[in-house]
Amino acid sequence: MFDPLALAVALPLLGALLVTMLPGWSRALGMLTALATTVVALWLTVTVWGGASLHSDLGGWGVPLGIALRADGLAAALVAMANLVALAISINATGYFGTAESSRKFWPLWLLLWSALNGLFLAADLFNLYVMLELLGLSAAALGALTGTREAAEANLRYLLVGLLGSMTYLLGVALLYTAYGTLDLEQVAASLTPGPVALSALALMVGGLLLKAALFPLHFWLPPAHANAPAPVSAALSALVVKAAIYLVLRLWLDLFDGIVTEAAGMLLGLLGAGAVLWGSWRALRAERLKLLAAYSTVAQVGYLFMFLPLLTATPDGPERERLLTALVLLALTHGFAKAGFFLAAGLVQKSTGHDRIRELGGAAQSLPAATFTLGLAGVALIGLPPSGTFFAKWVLVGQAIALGQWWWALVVMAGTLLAAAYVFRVLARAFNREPTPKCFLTDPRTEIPALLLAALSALGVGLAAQPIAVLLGAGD
Amino acid sequence: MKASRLQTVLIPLLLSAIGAVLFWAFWSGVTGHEGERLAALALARVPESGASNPVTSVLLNFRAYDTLMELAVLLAALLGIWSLGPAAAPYQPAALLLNSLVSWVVPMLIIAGGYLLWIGGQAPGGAFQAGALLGAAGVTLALSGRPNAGLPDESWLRVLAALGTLVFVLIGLTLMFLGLGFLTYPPALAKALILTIETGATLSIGATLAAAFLGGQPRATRTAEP
Amino acid sequence: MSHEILITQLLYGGAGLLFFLLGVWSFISHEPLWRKLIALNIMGAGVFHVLVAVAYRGLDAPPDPVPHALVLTGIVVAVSATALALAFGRRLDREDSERTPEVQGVDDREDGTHV
Amino acid sequence: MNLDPYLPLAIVLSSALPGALIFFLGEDSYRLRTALNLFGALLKIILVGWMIWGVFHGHVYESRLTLMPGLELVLSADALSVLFVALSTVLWLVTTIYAIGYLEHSPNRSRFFGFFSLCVSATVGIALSGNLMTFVVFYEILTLATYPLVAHRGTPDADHGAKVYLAYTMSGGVLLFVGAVWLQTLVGQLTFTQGGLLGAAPEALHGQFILIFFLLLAGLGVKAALVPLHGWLPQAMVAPAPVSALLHAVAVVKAGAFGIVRLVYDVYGVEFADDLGLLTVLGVLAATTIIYGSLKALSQDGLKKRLAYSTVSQVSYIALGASVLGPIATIGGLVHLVHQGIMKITLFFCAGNYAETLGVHKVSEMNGIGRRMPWTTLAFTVGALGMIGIPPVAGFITKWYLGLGAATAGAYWVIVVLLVSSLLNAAYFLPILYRAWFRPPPDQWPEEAVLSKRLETAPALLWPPVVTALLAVVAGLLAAAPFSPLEWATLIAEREYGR
Amino acid sequence: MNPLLLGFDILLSTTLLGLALAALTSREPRRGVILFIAFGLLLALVWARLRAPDLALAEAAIGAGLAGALMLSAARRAARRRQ
Repeated sequence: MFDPLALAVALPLLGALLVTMLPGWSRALGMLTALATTVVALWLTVTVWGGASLHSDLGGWGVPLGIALRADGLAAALVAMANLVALAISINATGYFGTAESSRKFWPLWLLLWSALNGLFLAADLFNLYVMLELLGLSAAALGALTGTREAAEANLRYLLVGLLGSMTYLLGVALLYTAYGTLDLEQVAASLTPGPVALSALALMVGGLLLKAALFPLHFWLPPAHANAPAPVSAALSALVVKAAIYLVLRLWLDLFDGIVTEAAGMLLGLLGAGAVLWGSWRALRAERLKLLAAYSTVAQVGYLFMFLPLLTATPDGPERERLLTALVLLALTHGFAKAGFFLAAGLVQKSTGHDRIRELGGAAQSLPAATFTLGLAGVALIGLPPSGTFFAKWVLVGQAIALGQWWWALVVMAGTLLAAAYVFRVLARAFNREPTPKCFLTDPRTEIPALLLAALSALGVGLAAQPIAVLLGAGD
Repeated sequence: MKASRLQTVLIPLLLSAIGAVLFWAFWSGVTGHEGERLAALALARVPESGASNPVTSVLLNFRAYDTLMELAVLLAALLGIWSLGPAAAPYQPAALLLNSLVSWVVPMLIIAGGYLLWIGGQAPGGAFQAGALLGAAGVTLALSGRPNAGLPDESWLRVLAALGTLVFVLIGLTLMFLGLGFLTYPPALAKALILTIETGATLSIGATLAAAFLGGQPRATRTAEP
Repeated sequence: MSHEILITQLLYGGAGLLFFLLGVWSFISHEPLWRKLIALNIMGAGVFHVLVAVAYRGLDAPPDPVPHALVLTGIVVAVSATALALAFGRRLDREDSERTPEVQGVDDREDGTHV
Repeated sequence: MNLDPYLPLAIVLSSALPGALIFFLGEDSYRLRTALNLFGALLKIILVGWMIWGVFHGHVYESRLTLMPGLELVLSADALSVLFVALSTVLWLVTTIYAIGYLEHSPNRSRFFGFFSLCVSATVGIALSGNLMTFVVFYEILTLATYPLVAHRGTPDADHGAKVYLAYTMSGGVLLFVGAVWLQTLVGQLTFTQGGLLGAAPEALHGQFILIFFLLLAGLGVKAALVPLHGWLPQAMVAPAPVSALLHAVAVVKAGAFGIVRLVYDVYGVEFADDLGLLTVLGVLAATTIIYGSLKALSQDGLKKRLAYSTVSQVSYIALGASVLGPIATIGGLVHLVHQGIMKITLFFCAGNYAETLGVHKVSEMNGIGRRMPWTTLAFTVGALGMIGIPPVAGFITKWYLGLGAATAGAYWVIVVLLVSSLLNAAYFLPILYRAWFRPPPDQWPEEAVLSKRLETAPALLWPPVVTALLAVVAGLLAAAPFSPLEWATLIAEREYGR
Repeated sequence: MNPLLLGFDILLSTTLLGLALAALTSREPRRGVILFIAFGLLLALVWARLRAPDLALAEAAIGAGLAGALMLSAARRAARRRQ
């Protein structure tokens, strides 16, 4: 009767339509949609956690003629994270977009983006994924430009174009697969895929196109300006969710579709690019002069860690080690999602109250906004990878498996990345400790601060310690 | 300079190599595939779909979900365009001769659009083509100097742009609540539902394309539109 | 599969691949927005062309409707993206003309004067 | 219902949760903040008392959280952890009272006390860690919780000191992390085991074990301020006095030293470590640190700096004890964990009192200070004499056992180190005592404040050093009594050597 | 295989390719866009030949027509700015 898979996509879409038609009610309708969607998403996750991986044939035709939606553990984990983060961003946005005008622009696009995210995580059809990618890309670029500055428009135009290049490339891969295998369903293609020129080309095209969207070094050039110039709630969504969606898709293709096609050399290539991303992104974050630019480069770096798992996953045979590695990967992705969203929301608060986000001049701001500073600190813990954040345990597994496989160089990258991350996070936090007048109270604007704080707290204290249930969830889909 | 010269040589070389691999892959994909792909399956089930044009069957029934999301993409583009600023100033009113031409062309386009929508169930045509013609009618009006391309003012335009998708998603959800599944049409109603959805979609597509052509948020109308 | 179909598929599919590659080349090598957009659209046309070629099953047999539906969807998505990108371009042009007085008059607001 | 599995967790949370609440308090809620602080500290003492009683009666306390196969967070109580937990719990109560007196009128109090509580929670977590991963987790949390305390003043100096502190500890943390992970890939699990968990490892791995030992030692040595990793400690002196007290006596430095003890006894096993030749290296490092720290202390005029270098030197007695094979030296090292804590905290409290009451920061300003502040100076004298090793103060016990252990093991060079260091201790402490008691006081103190009408300084500042000085004497006098630090150290040593 | 048809196919493809190249290499905006529209229209023709009349209609109306009209107005701005 109720199909949580379809609802997770259809509800935000419905909300977007209503908000488009009734712009005067956008805030109320938007929040209502946000709440309902999150409830559905969590319900979906809990169902999968209970051991049932979900499947739904839209239109009732069944694959390969119709389109299916599917939720295994991996999808459910990301759906849960994405929807919680999106809910927090929504609450924050009710405060951030104060005026009616920008609020009207924000809500319909934001709900469309949300719909695309859920659709992407749950999709089981290769072409449907293309449509979702485009919906995601278009709405994200439009949202990113809402600041109205020239920099934002320029950066997001570039983001849009790069995204289009990526999705076109992806689509050619899909066309090749359809040519050779006559179906668009992910599982069906996976079942019949054999090594050969088609598989190879499709792998290169699809993963290559997605890497552009995932901003893997050196294809990250578009990300920092786009994420740094967007309004803070949008930056949070872009860094925490939109990039994650592309990475999720790479992972999905890597593990499910091209399992057996991918070689260790291919994994090594992506791992090395990931390592490059960690070092370069962290270095640029350290040199960044603005808080949001720092956060954006930090995203480049964190994306790198996720890709460093690929060579290890490819080299590890099925078994408990591989499952552990996968759990760690998801743990890292979730932690980063929460942390980066919290970080950007807090950065937005700082920017709003001081009128700028230049790190050098943050001294007073950090002191007068204790909640925002605290949020930056907690999220920073997760970004550095200090315990008990999920990042710490994920890195533990990553380094452990790297050493066990004799690929010790990844450990060196993790070490360097951790130290650089500590340097760039504490460069900001150090500004908090000066002799400014003491704040009288912890919260100054609860509606915008509490969501950010909760996200950051979840990243630093929650996700890591919940590794066990997450592992159960991931195992549930198999 | 040196780098760019290197690029002008390297990029085509690289792309040629990629092209060779792609062609090889395409070759082996085409020759290696013995079956029918989805053609036979899809064609066999067209009669159950509520439309006799196979493409319409796929678009609005088998893969209706894709089409729904595609309408969402169109809407996202329009909203994005609106968020980037106001529409361009209207074109100068056209000369008298041209104007009378416009008053012929526009109704023709609208009628043709209606025909394509109607015929789409059986023959080539359908919501997108029909919507495109409506959009073209709007573009013609815009080019002849109508400030809002014959579109209603913003609040109604919003309704119009979202309407098709709204009808689509509401039908999908209703069917789900009825226990049939999201976008699962009962065979008896399929034809009517598809036509309803297509009608809404045509209007929305036409309005959206015309509004997109204006390139920004509609300005307050100065004169009443015909 | 008949010879004729195979050759047609390969011919047109190959042409599609070429469009795609030319589009990529042009996208990478040229800076102006309109050139990038033409490049993207030709890339897209290339992919669609491949799909249409694959759907072809001879002059006597009905073609595969599924790729056709995909292409139709793709066309609409492509035009949406193009329209959005052009709106971005217009926005940037407007900022430029507001900033540098000597190019004032190329503001899109005066588009109509030429018609 | 059996509450035993929750006790270690409860001990950690008894300060962490009040600490987390304190962050959200307004600056002006003085009473509530003080109440939370004291409530946490007293609750922790009660819980620890309960645990000591239980451990003595053979109860096993273990809180366990499985994250993934092979990744488990374990808090458990063995004799060694109880020793450290008891020390930090008692000293935390005293320090909290002192800090309330010291800081309640300066800005950002909620932030300070929040991190203060987290700091001791992390320390207790380190003490109770049942495996190396848990240890690393709390070790890193400790880094994180102490950074804001060092930076608290917000002056450029504090900023710089905190940065140096962070650079050292983060680098050390990363090495520790990699060492621990590497070790886990070799042996599978990292549970602290009496007698060591590597004993049965194949010969082929010995090379890697040696490398890992140095990685881990580097990570631990940073906090334990082993030369040449001690550079942060004198810089961190910019922190407020209660923080210095905490860093030097209870938390950071002690955590490093405790980690070295864990590493030698419960990870490698003291005999296995000796087989690999690691004890000698550790001993040489410790001895170098002892002499170097004392020499540097000689030339410092700043009182806190002198105390800081004294810490560098004194903490390495613990490592020195661990590096000499044989139970008696072990006892000496372990008991110094407690003794150094009590004595050094006394000294820092006194230094804080001088600064806060009279504005005296330098040794050269301390002429006649004993007449102005007799109780504080008496406490200081007890601490200083203890450091030198004069009976009946606790420091004597340490040096006695260390010397005896070295003689038993035939490591006579250790005795030479002890003698030289004691002479140096005397050389940098006795002049202070002489000035304080026998030189005439100046006409005017640098910055005198009237903090109390009847007492020489505010009561919350005066009682803590007096109490800890008393403890130092009692620990020395009643060393043979049951439950004394010495008895407990003996118990641990017996278990480690399997007797 | 009908050689006449094959010849026709080759001719169509070559023309398409030529148009695509011309559109992509054109430096002058308006010329480039008009070439692109021509490309789109011819593409529609080819798709009609490949028995895809729906797509031919859509490509002519949307791909060539509307996208062309959109780009034409952008090209006009670009052209004017270059003067």
